Amino acid sequence: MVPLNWYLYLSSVIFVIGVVGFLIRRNLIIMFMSIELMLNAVNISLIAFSHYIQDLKGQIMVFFIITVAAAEAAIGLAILVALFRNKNSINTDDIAIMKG
Amino acid sequence: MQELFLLIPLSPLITFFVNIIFGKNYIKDNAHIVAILGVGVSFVVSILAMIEVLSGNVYNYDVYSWIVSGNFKVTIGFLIDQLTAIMLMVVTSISLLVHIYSVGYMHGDKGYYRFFSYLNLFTFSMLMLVLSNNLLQLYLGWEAVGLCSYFLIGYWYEKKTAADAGKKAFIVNRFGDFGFGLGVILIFLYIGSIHYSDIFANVGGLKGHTIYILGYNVDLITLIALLLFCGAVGKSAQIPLHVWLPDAMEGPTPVSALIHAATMVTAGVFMVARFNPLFNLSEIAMMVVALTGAITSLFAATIALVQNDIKRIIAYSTVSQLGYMFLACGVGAYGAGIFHLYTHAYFKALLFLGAGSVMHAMAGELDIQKMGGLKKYMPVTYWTFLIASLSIAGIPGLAGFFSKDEILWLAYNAGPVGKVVWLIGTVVAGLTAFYSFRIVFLAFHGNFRGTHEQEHHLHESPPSMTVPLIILAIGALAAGWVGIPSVLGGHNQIGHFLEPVLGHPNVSASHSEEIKVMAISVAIASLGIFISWFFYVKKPIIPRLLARWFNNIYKILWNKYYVDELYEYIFVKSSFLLSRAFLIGFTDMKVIEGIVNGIPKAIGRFGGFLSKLQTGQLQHYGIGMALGLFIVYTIVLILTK
Amino acid sequence: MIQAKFPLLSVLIFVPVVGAILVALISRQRENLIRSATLFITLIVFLISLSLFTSFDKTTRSMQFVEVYEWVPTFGIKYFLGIDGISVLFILLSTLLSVLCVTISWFSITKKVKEFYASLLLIEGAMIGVFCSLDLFLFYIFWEAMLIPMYLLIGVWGGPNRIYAAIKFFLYTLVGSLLMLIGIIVLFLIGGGTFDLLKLMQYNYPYHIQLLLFWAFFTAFAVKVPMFPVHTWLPDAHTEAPTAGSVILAGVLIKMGAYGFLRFSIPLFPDATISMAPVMMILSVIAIVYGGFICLGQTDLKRLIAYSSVSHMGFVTLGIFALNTQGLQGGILQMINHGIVTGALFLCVGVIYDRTHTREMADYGGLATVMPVYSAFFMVFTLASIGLPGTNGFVGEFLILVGGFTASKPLGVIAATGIIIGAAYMLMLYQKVFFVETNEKVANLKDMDKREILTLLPLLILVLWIGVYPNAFLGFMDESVKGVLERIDMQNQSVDLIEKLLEGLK
Amino acid sequence: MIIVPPPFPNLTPFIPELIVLSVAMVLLLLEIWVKNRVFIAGICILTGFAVIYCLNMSIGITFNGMFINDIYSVLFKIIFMVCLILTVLISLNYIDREKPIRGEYYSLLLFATAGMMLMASAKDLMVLYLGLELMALSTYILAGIKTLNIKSNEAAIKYFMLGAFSSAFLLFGISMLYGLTATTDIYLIAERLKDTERSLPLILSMIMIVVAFSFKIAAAPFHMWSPDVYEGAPTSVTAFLSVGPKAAGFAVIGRVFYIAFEGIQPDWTTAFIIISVITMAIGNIVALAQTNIKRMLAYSSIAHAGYILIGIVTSTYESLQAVINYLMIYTFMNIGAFAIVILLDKGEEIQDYNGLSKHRPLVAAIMLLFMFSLVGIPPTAGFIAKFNLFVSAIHGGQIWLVVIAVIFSAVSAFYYLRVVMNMYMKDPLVEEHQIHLSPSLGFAIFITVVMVMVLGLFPSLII
Amino acid sequence: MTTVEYFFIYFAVSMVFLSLLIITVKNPVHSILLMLVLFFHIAGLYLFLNAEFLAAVQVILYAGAILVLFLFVIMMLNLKEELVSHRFIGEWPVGVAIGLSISLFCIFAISHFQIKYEGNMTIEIIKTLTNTKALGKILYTEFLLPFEIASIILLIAIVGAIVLAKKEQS
Repeated sequence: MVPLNWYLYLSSVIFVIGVVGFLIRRNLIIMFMSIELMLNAVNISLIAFSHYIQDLKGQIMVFFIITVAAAEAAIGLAILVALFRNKNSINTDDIAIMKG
Repeated sequence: MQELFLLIPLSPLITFFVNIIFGKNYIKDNAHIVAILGVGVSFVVSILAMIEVLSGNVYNYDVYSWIVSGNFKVTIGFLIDQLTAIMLMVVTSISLLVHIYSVGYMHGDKGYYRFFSYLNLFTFSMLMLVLSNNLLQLYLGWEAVGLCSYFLIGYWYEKKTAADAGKKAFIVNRFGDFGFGLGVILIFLYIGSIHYSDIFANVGGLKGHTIYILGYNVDLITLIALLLFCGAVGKSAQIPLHVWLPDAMEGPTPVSALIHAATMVTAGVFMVARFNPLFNLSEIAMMVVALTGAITSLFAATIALVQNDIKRIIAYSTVSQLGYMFLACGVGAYGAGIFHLYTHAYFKALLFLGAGSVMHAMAGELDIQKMGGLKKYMPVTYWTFLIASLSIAGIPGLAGFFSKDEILWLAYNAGPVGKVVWLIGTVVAGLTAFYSFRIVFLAFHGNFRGTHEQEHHLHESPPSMTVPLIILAIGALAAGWVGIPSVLGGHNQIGHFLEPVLGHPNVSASHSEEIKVMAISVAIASLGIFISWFFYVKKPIIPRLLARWFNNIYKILWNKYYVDELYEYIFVKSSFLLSRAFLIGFTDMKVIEGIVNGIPKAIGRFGGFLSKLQTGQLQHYGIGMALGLFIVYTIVLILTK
Repeated sequence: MIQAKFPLLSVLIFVPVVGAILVALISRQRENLIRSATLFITLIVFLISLSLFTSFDKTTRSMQFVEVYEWVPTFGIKYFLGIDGISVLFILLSTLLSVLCVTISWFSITKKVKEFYASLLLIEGAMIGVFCSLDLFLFYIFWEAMLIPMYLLIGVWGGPNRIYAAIKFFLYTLVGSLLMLIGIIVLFLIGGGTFDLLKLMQYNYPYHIQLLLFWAFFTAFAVKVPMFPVHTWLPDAHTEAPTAGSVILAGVLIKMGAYGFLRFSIPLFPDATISMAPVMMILSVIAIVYGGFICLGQTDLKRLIAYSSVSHMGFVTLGIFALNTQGLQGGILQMINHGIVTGALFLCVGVIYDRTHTREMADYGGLATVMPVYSAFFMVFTLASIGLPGTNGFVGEFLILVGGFTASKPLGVIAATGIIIGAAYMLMLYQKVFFVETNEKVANLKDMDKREILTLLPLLILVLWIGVYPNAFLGFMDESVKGVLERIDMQNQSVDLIEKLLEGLK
Repeated sequence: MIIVPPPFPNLTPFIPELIVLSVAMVLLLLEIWVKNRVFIAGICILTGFAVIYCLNMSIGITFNGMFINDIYSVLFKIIFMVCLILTVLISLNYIDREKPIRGEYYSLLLFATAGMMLMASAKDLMVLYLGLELMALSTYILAGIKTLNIKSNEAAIKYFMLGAFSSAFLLFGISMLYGLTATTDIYLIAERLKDTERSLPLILSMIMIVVAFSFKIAAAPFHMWSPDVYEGAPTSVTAFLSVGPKAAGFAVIGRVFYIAFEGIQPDWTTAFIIISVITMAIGNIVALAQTNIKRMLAYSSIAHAGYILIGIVTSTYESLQAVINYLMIYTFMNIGAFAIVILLDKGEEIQDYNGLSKHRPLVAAIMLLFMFSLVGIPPTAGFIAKFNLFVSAIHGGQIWLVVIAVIFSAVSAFYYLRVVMNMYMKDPLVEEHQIHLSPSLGFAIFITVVMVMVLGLFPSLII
Repeated sequence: MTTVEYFFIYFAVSMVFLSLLIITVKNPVHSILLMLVLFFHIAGLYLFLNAEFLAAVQVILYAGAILVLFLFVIMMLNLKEELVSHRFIGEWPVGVAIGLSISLFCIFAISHFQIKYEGNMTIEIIKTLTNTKALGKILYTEFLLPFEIASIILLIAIVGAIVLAKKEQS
């Protein structure tokens, strides 16, 4: 039997990779995907918990997270499209008119 | 009677208000009528007061309570006793004469009404001073006369020197008042009252009492006495606060006569005499008073030797004579001091008014070197001036002689300190005779040395001026006759008269010695007059030679021992330097303002810096968040165990 | 406590406030109506306040004209007004100076007239409120509420550097009063959940708490007074403010600090007050001498008078922290005096500033010839400022010196030097402006007109009245001061405070 | 196996949300036919009042204990409704002016409000998360609703990206918490955590949740999105954002931390103390450097979050009450200030306000009132808010935090006063300040002014 | 080590590797494709954890819908520029460092993780009920409210997408 902690380690490593991806990539889509990575990492840990503590709430949670992720994707990408129309770029360097 | 005495100070006060409010537009050139009326009333009532006192009635009553704060109770009240009565006479009579004199002297001045109202105000203040039955009212009069002096010295305020002189007088006096005020407070603290009667009744209980000040035990009575004496030093222009009086001559001459010779400057002497029960209890204080007086009189007399400004010479002479009075008080001869005050008032006022008369004729010229031979142009002035000079020189029979000899004789009797001050006093008597006659000879004898225009202009003064001169001359002649000592067959009425207030000085030596002392001083005075005659009439070259030979001494004397310059550096310049360079420039602007403005500025800069961190780059925001997480987590782990 | 039959104090507070609203409703073009309306309102308030003067019961130390209503029951906050002998005079002073501020600004304020007079009225209401409040919360509300109109007054109608001055004034006082707010809250919490001053005064708080609270209140009051070294807002604010602003600032506003010490610090924290009194006195004495010396080096008229306030307020705090009858009474009286005299001096400066628009002393000279009446008025106020006997300044100053000297001899001596310096700088000022040869720039100035004379005359009368018969005013505070002293129980203390402090340091 | 049909849940406690959600959906449809914006706005406002009316009647727990409508949530919902009503009032003309803003605007506002209400009422972390996302997604759209405006796009993308980023943290925290307690019910978590000793995973999960919520309330250093978003979003949305989501964030903070994390109170207090101090410092200090008034107000709202956090940190019943009061008052004064920004034709830069008092004295006076209220000067409501908060905080022993808050509120005076200074003490840069006064905007300003004054003078109305 | 563990290690290693690739490769299209692979791995992992339904959802919804959407958007956008510009921000080491330290925290914290409470849904029950049914039962009863909210969220997603992405004719 795989210990629970293994899953958790895996989850947190992927989570942190997501974080790092968000922090270092300039491309908005990749950043967005990094966020998806983080969400998936959380999903892994939730399902693992759900399994090990013998409770289905974790899985339900994952279900909702996936739903929300879908909604987020729709909206996020829509914003991205709108932005791209005006800016012709999806690089974060280019979307820094507001600062200070 | 008590209500009537209220008129003494009030009538000049009322006329002051009348003149100052209505003078400019309504009364104008008739201001003197109102003013003289005011002073005249007080003079008359003062005579009544004198009569009352002579008949043995002494008044001490409160008019209304002025300040009541806890146990600190001050009233406005009158104490009319022998001392006050004499002072009243001196003040009101001289004031009246000066008022009359001013009618002629100030004629045509644009501030005519203002001048008279100031004089009234002064008279009021001086009367409040002498009438007071408590220290704070004395202080009120004290400051008020200072104020009037300030106004009158700076009367011609467009002249910078006049304005400066007024300011100087006021501020220098404040130095004295500083001590005086502290003395008053100390008296209140330890006696619990500042009424004369309470003070004199309880002051004995303070004997041997010391207070602890910054590590020293100081005898309380001595301290109080010296603090009070501080005030006297300021007001009566003694060393080291004498510097204002010569400058005060910037004021109109009648003012010099009234305020800076006869009345105000003698307030210090009056006060010391008034507090004789206190001073008597402290030997040190007495010694200080005597020595200060003696040294001042010598110091001022030496300066007077070489000055050329007629009013300045008389001013230094005043300083010197005031020193004499303090000398008297310091040796316990308060009666003699007051006697001298009284005679001095007449002959010194006369000298000033005479000088004023000369100035009037000379169109404001003050330098005696540029006068000469005025005798024939203005005989009344000459003769009265001569009488005054003889009187101040101490020629027997005249007023000055009696009072001065009383002082010298009593000093002679007063132990070792007394001997020293007697010696100084005698020397000063000679010097006094010399410089007084220096004026007489240079101004009135010989040939006229001024310009032709001046010569053309020379004339005797109008009656309004000469009449007061004559009256004062009578005073200078005869005022001393109330104090003829027993050795000369008199009864010294004034001394006995004042005894209830001022006490009786100890006299141990014999009559023959008194004659000896008297002879010495007369001889020295005569010698002074002779030398003066020799120098300025007989061989006018000698003074110039002397000035050349003893150039250094001459310079020091001519520059008044450089005291003014010294003070200028120590007090004035350094204060301004401290103020501008250090306090304003450094402490306030750099340190405090630096902090006050610096903190917001630093915060603002920091804000600018932080705002730069907000780059607009999405990742940086993310990094911020991650970093925040990191920091918060770390701190939580560290802080909460 | 004597309940009011008629809510006189509320009327005094709210008539100006309502008046401000009414004035704000008047059409902008009708400037003269605005002015007259304001004058009318301030006069009404002044007349109403005179009834305080006549119906005040001097024989009791308890609060009079008391009005109590529940306000915020959750926090035990009450609308609690009342005055005693300490506050009554300040109310009169405030109402009087308000009237004068209106008249002196009649022609000199030409822009945003409506706002100006509305602000002035708001300030008046708040000032009166500060002096009547017996509920700490209410007090704080008024205390702070005044900042807004005052900030505008300086910043909108002030001199060239007005914005800097306004912000400095605002921030300085805000920092101080916010710390006081904390103090008030702490007091509320340890004092049994009430802001009622009279109730809070009945407790004895632990010493260390007293000490902390004392300093918390101190920051607010010291800034307002202003004590050394937090005084630097004052020269800027006074200098840049319009005449009315300077008058209010100097006349009333800075009194609030000292009033606060009297009303709050001393009765609430008696032990802390006693132990901190030497420090306070030292600061006061520094202020006296420091302020005085700085005045010597000034070239700007208003700045000089402003710094002289620092010096004079040093006397006030010295008197207060001498903690004896003479000191306290002198301190209170001196506050009134300073309000009158410095207010008058600023009014006077306003008179010529309106004509010449310069504050530099060097631009004047010889005004005594050009404007004799004016110079006479100015002279009297100058004399009062330097504490000449017969004027009000003397009585206050002398009592303070008596009190200060009683509490500490060395400090009393140093404080007394203030009278020398005071004479020096005021006479310097007077000489530069009024004496010497007439400066061509001012040769054609007109003397004061009737409006200006009428503005200054009441103050002149007060100067002399208090100088000659101060008992009329001292009588008001007698009982209340006794009350304060009983609270700290220092009536008979004769220990030299400085010696005590030095001992403590050893 | 027989499937037992579940009992129909009691909908009474859910009525307010139901109203909002259904109106929102109806509006989506109505939008197509009804072109009259006033009508739609009117419906929104009516909805707000209807909700307020229903709130007290609908107290209770429902949906298997996932949803709770208690006094706490009622108070927050009132704030949300006030926020909604005022936002609608100030939006009415503004969104026509700032073409093109699409008609879905109002439904989105309602959806966001519903999300906030769900957050306040969530008894289960799942509901909480979904409510939060409901709110967040709606506000992302709102921020970017000016699709042709680059700033609006940028605001939306920044808000969205960072919002998603932060909710990932929230999920991480929730998952940890779930692992530790095997439940998502907040009250059950509390019970179970009481028996659990403090462990590192618990702290980690707590910190993650702290981060996510701090993001929502724009507390430093998780605040960096807010100035940009506030500046870029349409002003009416900014007004909404600066109040609603913030209040909702505080609502969940209160619920989650006071209840669920009661056992490790020292830990999260420490975390929030740090965040509070940093927030007050950064909010106030950086605001000094701003030239755009929306940005400045953004920083000001950051700073206010810092003050409010003091109430959270104190963690007493009365401090929580103070937080709610603060938010209530803050709603009025902040939306009021934004209303003025909207009112002016050119009102985004601080220097646009120069000399406003000359041309528009009343507008200037009102702005002055809001500015002083934001500083916390009596007799405005802002003072009462601060006062109440400070009292509770000092009572709870957080005196040093209060001292810091006080010092920073003195700093804050500087930038608020700068607006006043520009309005009153500087000369106008423009010939005439144009304003766009509409009845609804005027009404909104009127309400806010009255409330700021009345609550300042009669605080017993709310405390 | 059991087979399950070997499988886990395979999954774990490849998932980490894939994730790293996703955030480092230059071409976004490659990233998405890699992500697709990753999602399949995740779905596989779910099967180990008795989450068959979610494994299916993962594949259908995530891989099938969301990623396609991503791909679709990328195709719409201008890719050429992306391929020539830098892929990392200048401060990437900072990001990496912070990421590393957070991961250290997480791993350290997780090493202390212990399960204390257990639910009643044992694997046996789920197995008898089948995962989908068990989930569905809870979802429609106990989790009715979240379920409804989720539906609204999806509605908003639709609205939002329309509002934002629709071309405006100005």
